[in-house]
Parts: sequence; structure tokens; C-alpha cells
Amino acid sequence: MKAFASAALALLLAGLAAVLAWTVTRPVTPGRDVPALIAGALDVSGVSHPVTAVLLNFRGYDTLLELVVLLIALAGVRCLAPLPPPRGSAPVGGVLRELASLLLPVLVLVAVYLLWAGATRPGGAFQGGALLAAAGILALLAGRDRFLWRLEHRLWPLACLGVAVFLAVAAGTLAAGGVLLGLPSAHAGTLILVIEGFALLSIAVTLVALFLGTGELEDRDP
Amino acid sequence: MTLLPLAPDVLLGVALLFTAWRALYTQALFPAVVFFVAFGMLLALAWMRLQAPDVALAEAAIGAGLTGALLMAAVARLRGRDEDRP
Amino acid sequence: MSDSVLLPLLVLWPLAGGLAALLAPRIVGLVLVAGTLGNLALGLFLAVTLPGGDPLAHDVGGWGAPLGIALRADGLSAILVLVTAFAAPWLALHASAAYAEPERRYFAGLFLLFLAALNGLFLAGDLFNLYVTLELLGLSAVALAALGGGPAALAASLRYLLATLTGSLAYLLGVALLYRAAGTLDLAQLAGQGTVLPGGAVAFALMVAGLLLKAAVFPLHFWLPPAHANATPPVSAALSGLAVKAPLYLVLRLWLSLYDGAWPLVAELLAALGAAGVLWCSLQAVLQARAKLLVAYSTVAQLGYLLVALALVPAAGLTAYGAFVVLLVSHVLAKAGLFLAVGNLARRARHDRIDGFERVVHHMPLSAGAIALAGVSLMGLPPSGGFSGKWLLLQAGIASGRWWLVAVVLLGGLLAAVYIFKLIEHTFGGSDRPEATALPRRMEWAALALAGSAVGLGFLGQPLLGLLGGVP
Amino acid sequence: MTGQALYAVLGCGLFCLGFHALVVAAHPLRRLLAVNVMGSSVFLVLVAGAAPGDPLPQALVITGIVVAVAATALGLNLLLRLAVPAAADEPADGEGGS
Repeated sequence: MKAFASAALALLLAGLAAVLAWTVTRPVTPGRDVPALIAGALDVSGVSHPVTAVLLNFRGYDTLLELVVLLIALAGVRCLAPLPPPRGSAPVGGVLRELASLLLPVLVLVAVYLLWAGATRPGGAFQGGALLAAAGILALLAGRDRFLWRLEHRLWPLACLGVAVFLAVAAGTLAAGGVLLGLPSAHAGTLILVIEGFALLSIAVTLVALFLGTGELEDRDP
Repeated sequence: MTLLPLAPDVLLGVALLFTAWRALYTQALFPAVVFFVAFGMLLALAWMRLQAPDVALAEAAIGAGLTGALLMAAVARLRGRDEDRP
Repeated sequence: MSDSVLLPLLVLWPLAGGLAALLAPRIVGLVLVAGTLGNLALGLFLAVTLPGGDPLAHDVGGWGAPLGIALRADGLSAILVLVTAFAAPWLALHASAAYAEPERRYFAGLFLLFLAALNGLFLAGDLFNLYVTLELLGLSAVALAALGGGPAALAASLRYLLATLTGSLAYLLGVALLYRAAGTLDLAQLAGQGTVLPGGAVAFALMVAGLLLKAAVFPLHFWLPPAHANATPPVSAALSGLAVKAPLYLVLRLWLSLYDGAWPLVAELLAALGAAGVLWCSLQAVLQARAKLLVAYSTVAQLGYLLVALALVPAAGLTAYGAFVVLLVSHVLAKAGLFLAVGNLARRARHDRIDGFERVVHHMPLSAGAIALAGVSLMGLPPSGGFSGKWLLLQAGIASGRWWLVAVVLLGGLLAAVYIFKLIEHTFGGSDRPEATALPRRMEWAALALAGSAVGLGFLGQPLLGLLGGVP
Repeated sequence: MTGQALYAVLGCGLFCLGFHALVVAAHPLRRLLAVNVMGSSVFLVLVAGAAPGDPLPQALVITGIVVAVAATALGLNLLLRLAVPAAADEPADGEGGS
């Protein structure tokens, strides 16, 4: 019976895969040239890199909600496992400590570079934020307690900052022009950089805290 | 559509399928997570092939990197416990 | 400033509230009051603004489709926003007494973000934006379900998380196929296109399957009873009352606007699933020994009626559409009230075994009354909203020649009567038990207000249908 | 078949593979891996299915990747709290929560 069920499941999924594969290889005529439309609107979007223009301007509303998803995950994790007061983290070998000290500034620099690059070429707040988070995790592993303590005591202000600034811009545009996130093209570039800068910080802090939510449990290991 | 030379893509596709299969069906959890991270890194390569460098960066940093770190930390904590019981 | 500003405000306001609750735990009570009452004011404003004119639309960013995202509101969205906004303050009132710190802070933050997700979903006019709001809704619901619970709640939340993520991904795969074929994600630009586009049918199957899983429609309901029954009462009420309605709303929206209610087979299939769900899960509810599980199974059964009503819309038009809406609104109110009331009983008794609720009516008359009132609506007795909804549903069934529906509605009502009387028999009857802890009265009033509104809705059917307007 | 179509087809296969693992796997961590593979496969279909170099689906996928990591973090925390009773130090509450 069990063998029959698993064979039936495998057959069913193979059939599904075939139908899907057939669907994604069918010729289509969308009738709308989205890349061209994006290229056409790029001049007034405030940035010259199309993906950043979509993420922060054309579909900035999605990005605002996505930052909120991160906050929800953080709240969900924190209401399960509150961080204990910082103690001496697990000591890591001297080599890693040295390596971390070397890598830390490099990672921070690359993160900031990615943020700045996002306006004109591949990069942006999310990738930069992830790198900054990696730097933060490295600092933790290398036993930088002061860093952990600072993070813990300012966690919610830091984690919410990105959404708060984004919300403020959203409310501002709504009040000024009656259009949610209708960024005036003259200031769009600056506004996007401001939004991204704060988002980068909050993303990094949130990701580190999400990591700690699981990693912190290790400290309680007998 | 641009015609890409197919050979590297076929190779990458096979590697992606293999790593995904190992990540999902290896008995022990730790190697499964390692295969998953490898899957993410290969996927970043696939994004490059698809002319999506932004996604490649995000995949490498978040999809493979951070998710991998989260998974590793979790597996380290789970170690020594019954593999098949939550 | 145009009326369409209301639409973004309905998302921004609860969003800001959620942020404030997380940032300033000291004023969490104030934030909950301001957040939910402000949301109610905006919802009421939307309802009174809408009927005179056309549906409202707001072009986010001013780009227009397919570059930008549109927010839209018609009668259906307005009603859903309004009933959510009406239920929320009562849930917040109950929660203000139900939780201590630090749970209260996290409840307030997550609950307000949950409201923002619901409003965002009901107002979204873009397929991918709908995906983001679905994820916001799903993750906030999972986090809420785990809040302050024991291992059973955590295990149920984890299952809930996996189910909701899988559902979202199936939906997103469907969206990917539609974008590939049409080059747009905008619902208005895609209107009526689903049946024409290559791959449209496959996309439909994926999106609907994913959403039915998220809505816990029979037989994809496996994750719902443990998640809803093990959560804390205000959360159970929010999840059972509000969260599962959103994906069903989306099924209706996509099917009617993108696919013109196409393919008779789809209607037959949805109606059959709905009918089977009503019968099977009502029976399961009857068999439960734990009150919260009983109420959770009742939710899956009641979702079955919604699915039947939804399935009949192409055939029976406005009658079925009205039945869907009246049944949905009355279930939101009745189920939220019932979960709060049963939660009160369980909190006082320190367990939720039904046979342990003897003579509760003497100590908690308001909660017992709430159970009775919610029961009236769930059984479909006049003059409740549940009765109006089932009456419309029967008319729709007969108009479209589905006489079997009469049997399903009668049998479902009968089974509902059995499980409701099972609850009532123990709360109103039996021998007296020693006094236990007293409960803050506002927890009881919140339950009674919601359950009472479900009955009162029976008198408001006409204005509700007036606000609904025509079938989209 | 073009290279892009190859990745779209690969996405379809990975989706079904991930779904299979999700159904048959016993350990919740494996199920989280399965959901992540399914997510990546949907992203592949989004980008590889659309016009070459279309920035719009690329932006959508970046959004999706962030959502996925948030969900994974939440899932792992739930899982650890269940698997590591010593860490789940609050006692099971009697309030219907057992």
C-alpha cells in the first residue's frame, strides 16, 4: 500500500513536471515590451540601473512590504527566544579572530560599495545588507561582546529604522502629491539613496538578530 | 531570445539537479545542508547565465550565504538528536 | 485630495501602528486602541465613499500598469476591509486583558501588521503584490499562532508555516506563467485574459490549488485544527475569523475577473469540495472532546459553505455572490466571538475539555451567552446573518438546478446544531463546580459583542448587498 | 531549445522534486530545505520564463529571496524550540495549549 502510494505520488509529480515544462516552453506573444517600458521610464526614476529602479521606484511599494516581512519574522523569533544578557561568547580560535579583524572592514566597505553601486549597476540595499550582516555574524563569532550588547539594547529601533524611513517617505509623498510613493523625479535619486541607506542598516541588523535567534540557543548548551 | 551556447548550461543544470537531490534525500542533515549551500552557489552561477547579476548577488549573499549560516547553526544545535524526530 | 488616498492609508495606518507597538512597548495599549479604531474609521469612510461612484483606484508611484502597482477597491473589497476593521478592536480589547508583557507587545505589533496585510491583500490590484501580502499575512499568522503557546502550539505553527509557504509558492508559480504569457501583473489588464493566454489554465490550477491549501479547504485542511486550537484565544479568533478568508476571497477575485468564471468543471469541483467539507468536518466537530478543536473543525466546515457559494457565482450571479459575502461576514463575527468565548471558558477552567465546562453560565453568563448567540448564526437559525446567508445560498442552488444543495445545507445545519448543543449542554447544564479565577469582564464583553453582531447582521443584509454592488 | 528555456524547464523539474521531498520527508528541517528548493525553482521560472534580461522579474525574485530567508529563519527557530526542550524553558501552559 505504501509502495503504491509513493509510486502514485512520483508518477503524479512527473506528470506535473511534464505539463509545467510544456507550458514554459510554449511560444508566447506578451504584447507588452516591459524591458522597453522600463528603459523608457528610467530617465525619471532617479537611478540608471533598471533593477534598482523597479525595486525602489516602480514597485517600491512591494519593497516596503517586503521589509515588513523581515520585521514580522524578527518579531516571531523574538517572542519565542528572548536574548539573554550578553555573556562572554564562545571563544573562537585565534586564527579566526585574526581573520575576522581583517575581513570585517573589507566586508563593511564592500557592503557600502554595493549600496552606492546599486544606482548605476548591479548591487543594492539587500545584497549590501546581507554582506553587512555577514560582517556582523563574523564579529559575533570572533567574540566581540560589546557589539552584541549594543545590538541587543538598540535592536528594535535599529531594525525598524528602514521601514520607518520608508513609511515616512510614503506618507510624505501621499501628503504632498496625493500619490503613494510618487517620488518627484528631481529628488528621486536622493530619496532612493536615503531609503536604501537606512534599509541596508535595518536589513543587516534584522538578519544578524534572526541568526542570533537560532545561534543564541547554543550558548545555553550544558 | 539570445541563443546561449548550451553545453555549460546543461552541465550547470545537471549539477543543480544533483545538488538539490542530494540536499533533499541524503540521510544525515549536515551533508544535506552542505549540498543545499552548494545548490545555492550554483544557482548564483545560473543567475549570471540568465543575465541577472543582481539576483546572482542576492542569491550568493542571502540565498546561499545567510540561509546556509542559519541552517548550519540549526543543524549544529540539533546534532546528536534523533534525526527523524522533530 | 481625492478619495483614492483612502486605499494607501488603510495599509499605512496599521503598518505604522505595528511599528509603534514594537518600538514603544510602554504605550502598547494606546497603540492598539489607536491602531484598530483608526483602521475602523478608515474602513467606515471607505464604505460610505464607495457606493455612490465607481470602484476606487490608486496608482502607487503614479506609473500605471504594467510598470507600477495599483490599489483598487470595489464593493467586495470594501466589505472585507470593513468587517476586518469591525472585528479588530474587539479582538484587541480581549487581548489587552489576555496577555501580559512581553507577549502583549508582540501581539500588538504582529496583530497590527496582520491587519495591514489583510487590508493590503483586499485592496491589491497586482498579482505579485498579492503574493507579498499573502506572505505578510501568512508569516504574521504563524508568528501569532506560536505566541505564548506550549510545544503543541509550536509544532502546529511549524506545520502551518510549511503549508502556507507551499501554498504561496504554488500561487507564485501560476503568477510566473501569467507574467510570461501576458507581460503584466495587473489584474485589470489581465481581466478576462486567463482563458485566452497560453498556459492560462495551468496557471489557474496552480494559483487556486495554492490558495485552497492556504484557506484550509477540505481536504487540504490538515494543518488548521491544531494551529487554531492551540493558539491563544485572541489569535485563534483572528486566524479562524479573518486569516483563512483572505485566500478564498482571492480565489473568487481571480476566477471571476481573470477567468470570467470559466470552465463548468471548475464550478462543479469547487462545489463538490465545499459540500464534502461541510459534511465531513461538521461530523469531525461533533466528535471532538476538546472545545477549541471542535470550534476549529467548525471553521473548516463553514469554509465549505463559502466555497459552495463561490462555485455558484457564475451560474447564479448576484444571489450566490451575496450568499458568499453574507456567509463570510457572519462567519467572521460568529467564529471570532465563539473562539473568544470558548477561550474564556478554557482560561477559567484551565483546560478546554468540553465535559469540564459544567454550569459555567452561573459564573460567566456573558461568555455562555456569546456561545449561544454565535451558535445561532453558525446553525443558520433566523434572524442571524448565518440564516440570511444560507437562505441566499439555497436560492442560488435552486436557481442553478442544484437540488442536492438543499440536503447539504439541512444536514450541515443539523450537524452544527449537534456540536453547538454539545457545547451549550455543558456550559448551561450539569452540576456546579467550585469557583475558579475570575476573568476581566472586557474579555467577556468582546466575545458577546462579536457573537451578537453575527446575529444582528441578519437585519443588515440589504445594506450589505447594496454596498456589494454587482458581480464584478 | 535555448539556454533560457533550459533553465525554465529545470525550474519545473526542481519544483516537483522539492514538492516530493516536502511530502515524503520526516524531519522538519528537511521540509524547510524542500520549500527553499521549491522557492528557488519558482524564481527560475519567473526569470527564465520572461523576456531575456527583463529587469522586472529580476526585482521580483530579489524580493522573493528576502521573503524566503525570513520564513526560513522563523521556521528554524520554531523547529529548534521544539527539538531542544532545554531551551524551551517556559512550561506548557494549561490554557488549551497542551
